[in-house]
Amino acid sequence: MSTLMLQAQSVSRFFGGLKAVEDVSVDLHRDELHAVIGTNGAGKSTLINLLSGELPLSAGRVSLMGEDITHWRQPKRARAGLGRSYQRNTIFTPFTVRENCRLSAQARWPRAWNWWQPASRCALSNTAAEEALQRAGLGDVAERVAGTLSHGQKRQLEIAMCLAGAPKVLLLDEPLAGMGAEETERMLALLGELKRDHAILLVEHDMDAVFRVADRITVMVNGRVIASDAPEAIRQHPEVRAAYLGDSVGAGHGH
Amino acid sequence: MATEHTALLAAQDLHAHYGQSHILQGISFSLQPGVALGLLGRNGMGKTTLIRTLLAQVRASGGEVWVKGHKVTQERTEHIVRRGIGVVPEGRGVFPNLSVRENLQMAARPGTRGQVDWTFERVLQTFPRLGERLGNGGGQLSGGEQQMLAIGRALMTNPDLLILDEATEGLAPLVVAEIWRVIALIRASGMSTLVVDRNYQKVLAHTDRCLVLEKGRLVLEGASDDLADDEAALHRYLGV
Amino acid sequence: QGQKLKVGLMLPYTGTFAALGTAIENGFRLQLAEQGGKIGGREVEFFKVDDESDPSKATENVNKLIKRDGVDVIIGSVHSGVAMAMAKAAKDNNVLLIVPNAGADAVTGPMCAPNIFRSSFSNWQPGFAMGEVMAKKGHKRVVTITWKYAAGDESVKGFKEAFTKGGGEVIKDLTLPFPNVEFQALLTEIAAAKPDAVFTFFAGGGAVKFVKDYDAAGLKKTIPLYGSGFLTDGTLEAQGASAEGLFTALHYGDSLNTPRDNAFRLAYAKTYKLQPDVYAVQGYDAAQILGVGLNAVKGDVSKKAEFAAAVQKAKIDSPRGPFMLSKAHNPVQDFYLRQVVGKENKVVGVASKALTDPARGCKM
Amino acid sequence: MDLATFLVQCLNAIQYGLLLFLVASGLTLIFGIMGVINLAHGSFYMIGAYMAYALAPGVQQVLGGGFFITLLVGVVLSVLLGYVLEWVFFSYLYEREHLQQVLMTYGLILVFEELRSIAVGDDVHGVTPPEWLSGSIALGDLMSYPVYRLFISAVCLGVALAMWWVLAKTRLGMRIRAGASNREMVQAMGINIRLLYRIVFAVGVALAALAGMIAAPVSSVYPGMGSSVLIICFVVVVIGGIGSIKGALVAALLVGVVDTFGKVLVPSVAGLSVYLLMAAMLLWKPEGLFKANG
Amino acid sequence: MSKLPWARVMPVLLAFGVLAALPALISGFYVELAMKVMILAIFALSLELLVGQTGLVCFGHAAFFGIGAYAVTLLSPEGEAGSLWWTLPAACGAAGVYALAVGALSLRTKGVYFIMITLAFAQMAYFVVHDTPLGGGSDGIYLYFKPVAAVAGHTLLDLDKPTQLYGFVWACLGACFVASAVLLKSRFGRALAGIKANEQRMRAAGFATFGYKLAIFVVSAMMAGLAGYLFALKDGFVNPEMLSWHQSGAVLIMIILGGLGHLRGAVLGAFAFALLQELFQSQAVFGAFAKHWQLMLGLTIIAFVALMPRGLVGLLHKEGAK
Ligand SMILES: Nc1ncnc2c1ncn2[C@@H]1O[C@H](COP(=O)(O)OP(=O)(O)OP(=O)(O)O)[C@@H](O)[C@H]1O
Ligand SMILES: Nc1ncnc2c1ncn2[C@@H]1O[C@H](COP(=O)(O)OP(=O)(O)OP(=O)(O)O)[C@@H](O)[C@H]1O
Ligand SMILES: [Mg+2]
Ligand SMILES: [Mg+2]
Repeated sequence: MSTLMLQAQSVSRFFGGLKAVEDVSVDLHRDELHAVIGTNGAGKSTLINLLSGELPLSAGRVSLMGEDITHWRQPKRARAGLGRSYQRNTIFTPFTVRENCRLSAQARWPRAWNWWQPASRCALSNTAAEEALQRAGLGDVAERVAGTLSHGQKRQLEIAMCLAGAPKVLLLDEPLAGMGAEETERMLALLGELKRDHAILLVEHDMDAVFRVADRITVMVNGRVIASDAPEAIRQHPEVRAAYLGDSVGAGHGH
Repeated sequence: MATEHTALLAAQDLHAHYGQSHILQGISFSLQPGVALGLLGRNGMGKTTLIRTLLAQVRASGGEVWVKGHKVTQERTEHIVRRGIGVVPEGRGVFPNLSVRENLQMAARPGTRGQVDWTFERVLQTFPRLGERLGNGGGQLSGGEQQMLAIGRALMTNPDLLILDEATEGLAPLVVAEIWRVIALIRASGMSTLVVDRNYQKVLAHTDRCLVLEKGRLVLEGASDDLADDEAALHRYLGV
Repeated sequence: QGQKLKVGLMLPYTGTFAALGTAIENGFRLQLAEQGGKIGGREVEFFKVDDESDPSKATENVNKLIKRDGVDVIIGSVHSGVAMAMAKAAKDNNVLLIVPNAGADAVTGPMCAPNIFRSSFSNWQPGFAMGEVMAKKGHKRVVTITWKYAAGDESVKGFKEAFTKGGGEVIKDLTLPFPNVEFQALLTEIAAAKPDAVFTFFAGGGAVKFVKDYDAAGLKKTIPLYGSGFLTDGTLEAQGASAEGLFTALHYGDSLNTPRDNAFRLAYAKTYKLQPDVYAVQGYDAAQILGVGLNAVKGDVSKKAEFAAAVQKAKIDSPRGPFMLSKAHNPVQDFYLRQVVGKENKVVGVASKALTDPARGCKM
Repeated sequence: MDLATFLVQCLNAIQYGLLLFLVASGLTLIFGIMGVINLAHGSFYMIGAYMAYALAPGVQQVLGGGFFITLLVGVVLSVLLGYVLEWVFFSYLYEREHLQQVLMTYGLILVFEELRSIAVGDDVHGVTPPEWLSGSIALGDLMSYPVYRLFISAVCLGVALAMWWVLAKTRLGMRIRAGASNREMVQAMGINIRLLYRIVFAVGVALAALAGMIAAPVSSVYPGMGSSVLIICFVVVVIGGIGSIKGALVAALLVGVVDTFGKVLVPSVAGLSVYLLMAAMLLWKPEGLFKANG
Repeated sequence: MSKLPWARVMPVLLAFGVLAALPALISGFYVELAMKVMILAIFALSLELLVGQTGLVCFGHAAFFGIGAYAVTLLSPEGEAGSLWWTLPAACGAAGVYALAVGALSLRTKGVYFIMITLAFAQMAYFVVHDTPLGGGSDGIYLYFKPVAAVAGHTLLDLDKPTQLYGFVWACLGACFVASAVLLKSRFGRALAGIKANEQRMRAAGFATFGYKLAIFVVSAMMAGLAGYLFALKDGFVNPEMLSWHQSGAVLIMIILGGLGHLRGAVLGAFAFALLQELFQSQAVFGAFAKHWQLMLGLTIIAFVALMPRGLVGLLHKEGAK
């Protein structure tokens, strides 16, 4: 039985009159990759913002490993093991790739406020950074300044930074967007690997990829969940096909 | 070269640098009117850079660019674009502080031949989702909505050539299908397109010819249909 | 004494007070020229520093003159805050200082020293003189209005002292933050309070605007306006008809019509192609004070005590009329009542005769 | 305070607020759209005021004179000045860090102030308003109100309306605002952003100079007048929300009210009142009253 | 420290060495000038920590400078010298406490709004000392006796003595510089750099950025308070103008001129700005034209901007440009 890591119960978020997320519940278990798919503007990114604490909830409750974290601020949630990536890059463009990861790792380790010891001598964050770089396949460009990477490489870095913080729960917002075929393969392999000891929420529009790795899929349309089930059931779900998948993802169209 | 005079867009031995790094290393190609051209390559091979150099957003460090028989190497972006090019850039470039309506209206312009095929209404017809959010700021749109807006905005300039750099990134499958449909439509209407997309199959299916970039060089050029069958080349250059 | 006398001029040459700085220097140089270019038998060499009217740079600026250039005497400045810093430095370094304008009471009050002199006035003085005049005119209920800063406060304090002694009452003290020039709200307050008269202290651009606004609001016709003399000095051209008829008190005016003043004005106009003003007179007299003192010590500036004694005994033959220095080294002088006629501050009488600053806090 | 006084004070507040708006509008335009923190804005105001004074005799001689002709000449000159300044000093600074522009505008302040001193001296001057505007209207038995001040208010309202219309309603305005967020993208839409920016800058300068010229008859003309108006303009712009014309108008009126009643009701801390207002507003709305949207 | 980049450290050490030797080499006035510039350098350094390193552009830094200066003036006893041991912490503390309040409120805002709200709070401090009797009013107040540092009745340091004051200022500058350099290399310092580059990401990575920003804001204010303290000692006179926005602007100009993002830039900028002004105002060099020093300074600044996009530090290491 996999452990329940993150649980969102009936969370909602309104922007003025717009109900971006309405009464959505999701459970994230370790060793389970939970994909959230849905139309553009369905509220997937907003959901991630709510879970990660970037936006306050309008209603509902979020708990992490049984603890109620609804009123925790984002940094505290992050330190407790909630890592996220962004749909739009949020890398530190002036720093090197390695420094990007090192900094992401730093907050989690003790004495983050230390002001006299050189940061470069913080062994813990150095190893964490190195590992994240290797996993994301950025070993070759570790010394490049992040701002000079190509779009796809920046996307990889975005993931690497998320990993560097050694999170227990990963909230990934379209990690495959902008990646080439080769990198997509690598990322899927990585996800499969990470799944074993992480709870992962994956927001993604690449259906081939989603159906390959997801254990469970939740479908959102206009802020609401219209279906949440195993991949095969979702693939056949008439409402989902009508609202989101269309005919493009034929049943069983794999690779 | 004769092609330069008849071509809609052509490059001659184009080079570009970012600081010390030599990104484009001598690229030559031409795009004839009515042709749909695909541009393929792994991440970081210089596709975006090539587009940006053609549009003078990156200064070419060597070589020439021609648009409709005019040498535009020394011209500024806005002048090149006004010769009939519409751009959907990587990262969308939606104006966050303008409403959806304004994003579209600010771009409106008749084409170089005076044609006004794409109007505000037609764009909304093509992307009904935008119609529902006309009053919203561009910055408040979801990623997919922004992508539609960027395409719609480029169409509002009634270009002869539409450049799409990763236009389907982050879009729902239905919308992606819709966009490929629109691209097909555009292609059918005789407008030229230059398409960059990570989904090489779609690119190959929706273009007449394709260029493959590797480390800033053109390594392959040919009819899309041929390339689609050339598994060895695809594996070699795209890793599939 | 073959060496040249080093005179440091620390005046504002840029900013709001730039015109005043120039007038003071002109006056000083004119008097110097009249003495044949020599003071106390010594040739003069000038060192100039622009004080920018910035007190936070004042100590350093005055040290340029004292420590870098090693001047024998300093003339300056216009801004009171700057003058305060200068007084401190002069006292610490025992250098002669003659203040040709700044009216801060403290300079010849708590800060007074044997080597510090003033050729102008203390803020208290013109206010006090005007208080006497207005009380005598029979005004009973008066409103005062000024900027909320030291010069304004001190001037109004002087005014109140004399005015209440003369039986009047100040019903309202209006202030606005320095250098705010949006007077309209306070003019409305004045109109609503309906006093017998208004006493004011403003200078420079603020004075111009105040006088014009006061007139434009229609108050000039109903509530007479009186001011410390700076209200209408150097500003008449800009104030135009709005200033016509205003009464102010100052130690100088335009048509004194004494032979001494006429000679001065003629010489000044000839030299600089300009009409002199009170600032020029103050600069001129600073040179006279220096001359009197230095002649007495034969040009030896180190004899501070003799210098001071001689100056205190002397009667300075100023264009404004002869004056002496008080024990605290502030002029004991007549304050004229002046009325604006055309482009002139016409002297119409004496507001207060031989007025002495009380020099509160001076232990000398 | 009785009702009549109160009403007159309100009138004062509005009138002051409108004048502030006129000065601040150019700043918010340059600031919000081009991202240039223009410290020299006060100098343009000062230049305007000095033009109203110094141009008058020349205009009188050549064109037969008149306040409005002078105004027109002044506006034309300041547009030219702005155009050239943008061209020579700012056009190549956009890619740089914003603070570099601050340094540049600081240098310009020093230069303008000194050039002014060399050209027209350091004296205080007055400017006479045109004959037909120099009367005044009685406000009860309290006091009278100069017609010219009402004229200023009308001009300010007119400018506010015109600017709002251009920015919010015309395609030119949309393009200008688009440039504020993404310069390169505007270029890629085929729009000559350099020219657009140059015009925006020139208009911003002209607005400041116009404010100076219009205000000259009531404020008089004196050295340092620019720097005293600068900070209060920034206050207005920031309270209103950077780049927002509507915001600038509302904020200017607010500042007018707070300043006016601050002076009357709590004179001892009147200097603080406007800044208290700004601090309070920003704590309440950290991005100003209106986000830049015209 | 494992390995210092000697090529960069040497010039700094050399400069400090020259400054230490200065009193023996040149006349009194120039020593005093050097002292003033060193104080300004401390002031600039404190602002650099905020602006250049954390990306928080503070336009009210003069308030902290002024508070430090007023604190020592008001706290010193009337008729005798105060003690360095408590006046100095008190002055820095006063600046720090005000910064804590200002920071807690203003750090919620961003960008230009932050610039302006810091200005607002600085203006409030300005008007408090300018308009109320508390601070002696617009003409300023004097500090008659400068503090001494004594241990068990034995005077270690008498700041009334110019050479001792000079030495003390020198030591303060050195200490501030080294402390800042160490701080920036540390984890805390890197976190600040991260906040400058992308605050959103820092929060997502688990940094409570508000706390970091507030901490550096207070530290910076205390350093500015130290500069103000020293300035008051140098002149023995404080004035509201020390808190005015002109002062805040001037120090901002210094660090931009020097080159943002480098501690050396702040020091260089302070020296360049003060010395250029000195030069242009000097009659000995420019004669009557010195009257137009503003024009020359303005044109020089414009030329600097045009020719040196990275400030004065850009000149120093052009070769190693990255
Ligand atoms: N800050 C905001 N203010 C107002 N509306 C917002 C804001 N953020 C998001 N929205 C709206 O909320 C809805 C949900 O947006 P969200 O970004 O969560 O969509 P999404 O599911 O991630 O879409 P996509 O797949 O295109 O990224 C959208 O309609 C969007 O316009
Ligand atoms: N601003 C920049 N400065 C320096 N190098 C850059 C910059 N932008 C891109 N590069 C480099 O130029 C190369 C080509 O980048 P480009 O963005 O053109 O690739 P691409 O083919 O579009 O890749 P992707 O599919 O990831 O978008 C990459 O190696 C990238 O690291
Ligand atoms: Mg999204
Ligand atoms: Mg690309």
